Amino acid sequence: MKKKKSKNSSNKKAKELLQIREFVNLIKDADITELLWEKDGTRISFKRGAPNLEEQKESAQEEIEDYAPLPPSPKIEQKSPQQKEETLPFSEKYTTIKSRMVGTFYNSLSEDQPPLVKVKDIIKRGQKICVIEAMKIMREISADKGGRVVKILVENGHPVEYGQDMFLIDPYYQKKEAPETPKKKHK
Amino acid sequence: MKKKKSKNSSNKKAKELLQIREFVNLIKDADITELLWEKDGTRISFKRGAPNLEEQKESAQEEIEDYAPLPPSPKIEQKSPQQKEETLPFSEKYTTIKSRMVGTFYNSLSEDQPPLVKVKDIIKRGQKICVIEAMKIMREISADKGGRVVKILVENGHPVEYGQDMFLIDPYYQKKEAPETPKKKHK
Amino acid sequence: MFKKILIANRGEIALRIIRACRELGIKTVAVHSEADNDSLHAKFADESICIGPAPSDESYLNIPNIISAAEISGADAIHPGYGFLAENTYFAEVCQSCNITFIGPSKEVILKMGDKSKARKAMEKAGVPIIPGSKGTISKIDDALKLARKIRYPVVVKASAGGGGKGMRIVQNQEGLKNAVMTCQSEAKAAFGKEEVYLEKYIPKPRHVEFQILGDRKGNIIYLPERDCSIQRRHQKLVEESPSPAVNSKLRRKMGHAAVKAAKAVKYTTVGTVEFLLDNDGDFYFMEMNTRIQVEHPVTELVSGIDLVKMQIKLAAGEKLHLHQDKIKICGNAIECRINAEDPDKDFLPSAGTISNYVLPGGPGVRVDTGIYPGYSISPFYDSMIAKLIVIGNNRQEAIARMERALGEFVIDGVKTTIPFHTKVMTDDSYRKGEVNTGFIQERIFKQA
Amino acid sequence: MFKKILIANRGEIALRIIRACRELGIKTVAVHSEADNDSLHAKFADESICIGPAPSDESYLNIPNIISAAEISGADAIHPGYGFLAENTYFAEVCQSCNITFIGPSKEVILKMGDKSKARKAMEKAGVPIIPGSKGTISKIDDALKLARKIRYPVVVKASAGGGGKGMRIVQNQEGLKNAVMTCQSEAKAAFGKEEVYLEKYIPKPRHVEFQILGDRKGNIIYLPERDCSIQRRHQKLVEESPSPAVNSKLRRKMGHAAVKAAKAVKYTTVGTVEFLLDNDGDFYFMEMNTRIQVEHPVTELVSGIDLVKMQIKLAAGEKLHLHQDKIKICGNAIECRINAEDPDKDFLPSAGTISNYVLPGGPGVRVDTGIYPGYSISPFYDSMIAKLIVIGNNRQEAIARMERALGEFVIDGVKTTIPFHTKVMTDDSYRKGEVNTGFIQERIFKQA
Repeated sequence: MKKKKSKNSSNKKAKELLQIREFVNLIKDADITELLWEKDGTRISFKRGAPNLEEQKESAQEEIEDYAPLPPSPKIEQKSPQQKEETLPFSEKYTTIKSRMVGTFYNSLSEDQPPLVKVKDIIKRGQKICVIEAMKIMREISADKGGRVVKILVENGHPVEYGQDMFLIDPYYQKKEAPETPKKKHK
Repeated sequence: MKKKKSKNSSNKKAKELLQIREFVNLIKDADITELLWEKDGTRISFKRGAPNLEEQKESAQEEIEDYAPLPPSPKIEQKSPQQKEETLPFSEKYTTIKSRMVGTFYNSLSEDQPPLVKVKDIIKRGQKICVIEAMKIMREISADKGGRVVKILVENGHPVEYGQDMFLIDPYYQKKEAPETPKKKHK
Repeated sequence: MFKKILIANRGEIALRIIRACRELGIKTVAVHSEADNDSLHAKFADESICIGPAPSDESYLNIPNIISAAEISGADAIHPGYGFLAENTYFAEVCQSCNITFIGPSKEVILKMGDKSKARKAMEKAGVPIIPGSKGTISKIDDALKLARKIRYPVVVKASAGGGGKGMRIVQNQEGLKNAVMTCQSEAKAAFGKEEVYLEKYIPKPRHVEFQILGDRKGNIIYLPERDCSIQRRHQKLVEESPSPAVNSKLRRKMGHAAVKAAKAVKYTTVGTVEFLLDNDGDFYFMEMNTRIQVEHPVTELVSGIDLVKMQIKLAAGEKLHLHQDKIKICGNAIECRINAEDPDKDFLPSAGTISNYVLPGGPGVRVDTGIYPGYSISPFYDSMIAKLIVIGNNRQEAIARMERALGEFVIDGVKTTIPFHTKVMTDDSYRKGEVNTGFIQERIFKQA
Repeated sequence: MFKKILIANRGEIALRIIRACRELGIKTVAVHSEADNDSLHAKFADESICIGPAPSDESYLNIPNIISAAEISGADAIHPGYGFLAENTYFAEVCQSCNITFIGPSKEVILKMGDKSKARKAMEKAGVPIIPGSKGTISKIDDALKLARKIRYPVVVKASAGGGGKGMRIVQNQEGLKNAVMTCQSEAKAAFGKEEVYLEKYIPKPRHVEFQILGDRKGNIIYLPERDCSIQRRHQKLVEESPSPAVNSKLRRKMGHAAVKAAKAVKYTTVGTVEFLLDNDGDFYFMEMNTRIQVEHPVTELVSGIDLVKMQIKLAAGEKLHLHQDKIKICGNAIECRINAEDPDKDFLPSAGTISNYVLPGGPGVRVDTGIYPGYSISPFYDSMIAKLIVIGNNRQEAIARMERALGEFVIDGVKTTIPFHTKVMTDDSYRKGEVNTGFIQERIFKQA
C-alpha cells in the first residue's frame, strides 16, 4: 500500500471533477490556448521548449524560405527504446505551435469545409488553426503565437499527444508582413 | 558445461606442470626479475604502468627530496567497492619496483640479518632487495631497475600481491651519484 | 482477452504491468508526463503518449488526456496501477462510459471500501471482526464507562476530527476514563473546533497483517498467504514479508476465511487486499480493504508462484478463477525492501538527482522491480520509491541473509537511498527473531541512531 | 564450516560463489588479473588479490600465485568455479598438500572422470548404459559386421585419432559397412597418420540430458530434476532448461537412478553432473561426468529451490546431505540463455568493448547472473559469456513467454551480444513444441538466416 499516494488521489477526487467541468465549459469559448495560459502560467509556460521570442527579436531577420521536410511525427508507433531521445532538427529561426491536449487532429471544422490553415498562410495569435477531437468532443484550437506557417506537422485525422508539434511557424515573417495579410484583419 | 574452457584447462595441465617445474628451478638462481623479463617480455613488460625511463632521461633532473608519505598499501583489507579505482599519487619523477609474485614480503634474508635495502640506499639493477615467501619457499628478489630508494612501500612481514609497488625509486639519482655509491661497485 | 491495455501510471508498477501484458501477448500503451520522456515505462511499452506536464494533476491525474490517449491508441482496457487514479471511482465511471474496461473491481466496491465508516459497517454486518468501539460519538460518560467495560481496557479516546495521533488518549483503566474523555473533548475543541470524541479498544503494538484475495465474476474468491507489513515509518510500509512470522497455519486459515468473507460481502472481483491488525493474543481486526494491486504484491508472488498482475488482467477480462484454495501452497519465505530516494540520516528527506554508478543485485532468489537505470534522472515530482528489492529463501533465515547480501550488492550513486537503513533492519536482533510490530522502526532503528 | 574461501575464478561464477559465501557468513577472497582490476568479483569480495597479468595462464591458471594468495589471506578453502582449474587434478593435489580444501570431489574422481575411456569402463562396470560399440579398434571386417549386427544399424565408424566430425562415417546397413570401414581407415591414415578405427552405435538427433547429483562423505547421493541442454552450437551449450520436455516422471526416475549409480561407482562427493545422450526411443547413454558446478546450474536451482553453490560448499566442508530423494520436487519450468559478447550475424565473432547503455531485465520469475555493469570493459582475454538470463514460469509456455519479454528488456550497448539470437530460438515453432535435439541450431536457426 502506498498511503502517500492514495491520500493524494482521494483528496484530488473532488478537485478533479471541478477541473473537468471547468474545462468543458471553457472549451465552449473555443480558446483553449488562452485558457491554458491563464491557468498554468507560473508552472508550465509555453516558453518551455520553444525559443524565447522576446530575446530573439533583436537578432538577424533573414527569411529562410526552404525548410528540410520533417519526418511525419511517428510518436504513436512501435518504437525502439532509444528512439524517444532524438529531437527534431528545427532551425533556431522557427518555432512551433504545440498541442496542449491528447486527441485526433483535424485541419478543418468539418469534413466538407476547407482547411483552417495552409502552408504559407500568415496566422495571428488567437486565430483558429485546427480542431482536436478528444472524448468524442471536437475542440477548436487557437494559435498561441503568430507568424507564417512553414509546415503543418500533423496529417489530418492523425493522433496528437501532449506537447507534440503541430505547426512549424516563422515568427519573424509576421512582423514584416502582418499589415498586408489578407486574412482576418479585424481583431 | 563450458566446453571451450574445459578443453583449454585440460590442454593446459601438462603445460602447467612444466611451467611450475621450470619456475622452481629458476627460482634457485634467485633472479626472478630477470626471469620474468625473459619469459614474458613481449606480452607483459615492466614498462607497463611505470614511466618509460628511456624517454624521460632527457627531461629535467632536479632532485626532489621530500616525498609525501604514502598510505600503507591496504590492498588486502576489507574495502568498499569503489576503493580499488584510486591510484596512488606518484610523482612522475619517481618509479617503483613492483612485485611479480604473490606472497609475504621480508626486507632481509633472515630474521637475524639486517635489511637488504634501506631508504636513501642506492641500488643497482640485479641487486637483491627483498625476499618474498610463497608456498613455504623463500625467494630472493632482485631489483629490475636501479636508483635511489625513496621509500619502502611494504612493511616487513606484510603480504604483497602481483603488481604491487614495493620500492619507490628515484631513477635519476643513480645517473649522477652511482659512481660514488659505496655499495657493491663490482659488477 | 484484451487486445491493448493503456497503463495509467509510471515507474516500476507501469513496467510491472507492461511485463505482464508482454507475457500474455497483449499490446501496451504507456502514458507519461513531459518529465518522464526518458522513463523505462515510456520506452518499453509498444506505444507511448505524452499526456501533460510534470505535475501529476496535469498528467497522471489528468482524466481527459488519459481517456483521449486510450481512444487514439485504440486501447480496450486501462490498468491504473496503484496510487494516482487506482481508487478513483469517477475515473472508473468515465472508463465505463467510454467502453474501456477499468482493470479493478466495480466502482461501487471502490466507493464502499474507500469510505472507512461504510466499510466498517459492511464488515460488521458480514461478521468480519472489527475493532470494538462506540458506534458513533460518545456524549455521556456513563455510556463510555459501560462500553469500555464491555470491550475491556486499555481503550483509546479519539477526536472524531483528529488524525495522525492527534487528539488521542490511551486509557488503561476505569479510573482514567472520565478524565480522558473530558481532556480529549476540550483538546479537540481547541484543535479542531469540534469536541466530538469516540471510543475504541486500544491494540498495543499490533502487527499489520494483510491477505491478498482473488475473485472472479462467478463469485469464486480465494485468499493467498498473508503479508506482514508491520515495518512502517509514519504509516508508510518499508519492509514486507510473507508468510508472517506471527501467523501459524491455523491462524492463517482463520484470517484468510475472514478476508474471503469480507470480499464476498461486497461481491469483490479481480485482486484486492484485506488489511488486519493482529494483536499479541492472536486476535485480529479488519482495518481496510485496498481495491487495487499493491506495492508489496511480489512477496506473495514469490511464495505462491502466482503472477498476480497477469491474474488481475485475466480476471478483469472475465476469465474464471481456476485456482482452488486447497491447492495454494507456501514455498519458502519472501521479503521486500522498498528502496526510496531518501536520506535516512536526514529524516528521510527525498533526494532527487541523476543516477551515476549503478549495479543491481542478482543471483539466486533475488528479484528487482525498478524503473531506474544509469543516467536516469530522478524527478522531484513523484513518489520517492525508485526500486523494490525482493528475495526468497527456503526459510526466513535464508531470506534475511539473502536480503542482506543483495542490499550489499546494490549500488545506486547520485542520490541518497534507504539501502543502508534496510541493512540496519535486516541485522536487527528483534527483526531476525520476527518480533516486530508497527512501532518497530521508532523503537529499534531510530533509538540506535 | 570454512572461515574464508578463496575464489579461483572470475566473472559471473566468481560473483555467484561470493553470493553463496555471504549468505553462509563465510569471508571471501577474490583473485584477479591486472585486466580484471575493475571487475565486480574483485570489488564485491571481502578481500581481493591481484595474481598476474591479463593472460589466463599467467593469472587464473597460475597455481603458485593462487596458492600464495590463499596463504597470505589465510583462506582455508578454494572454490575453483568452472573452467580454469576446476578439473585440474594437479591443482587439487597442491591444495591438499597445503592444507587448503579444494571445493570439489577428490582428485582421484576428477582424474577418473576426466579420462573418457576410463570413465566409460567404470560406467560399464557399474551397469550404467554406455553407447554400444567396439571395445577397442576394429581390425577385421568380420568382427565389425558381427558387432554391427549385435548393436543394430545405423552405426558409426570413427577414426581413433579423429574428432569434431572428422574421419567419421555413418552406416545405415550391412551393405555399406565394409566400404565405410575401408574408406574411413584410408582417410584416417591420410589425415591423422593412423588408420585405427572403431565402431559405435549411431544415435541420430539425440538430446543432451544431464542430471545434477549431490553427494556427501557418508555415501548419500541424490539426483535433482534433469536439465535439457540440446540447444548447442559447435558443442557449446547456448540454452538450457529444466525439466526436459522429453522426459516424463518414469524416465526421470530411470535416468536419475542411473546417474546416482554412476556417482556411487566412483564414491562421488559434493556436486557433479552426469551427462547422457537420449535418443528418440527413450534409450539413454552415459556421455561424461562433470566434476564441478556448471554454467547451467541455475535452472536446477529455480525448479528445485535448492541453492547448489551453498550446498556444494557445505558438502565440501563435510556436512551430511540432509535432503531426501523423495522430497525433491519440480516447481515450474526454468530456462537459461547464455548471453555472449559475440556477433550472431558474423558467425558468433567475439565482440570486446565497453558497456554503454545497460538495462537489466527484472520483474517476476527473472534472474540475472552477470559480472558486467555500465562502463565495464569486456576484455578479449577471457570467455565471451557475459551474462546468464534465467527465468522460471509455472509451465513451459509461461517460461518461454517470460524469457522472450526479458530478452526484449535486456539492453547491452557497446558490444554485440547473442540476445537477438536467443529471441529467434524462443520464437521458433519447434523450440516452442519442445522438439529439439543437438542439431537444432544448425537445422532451424541458421537455415532461416
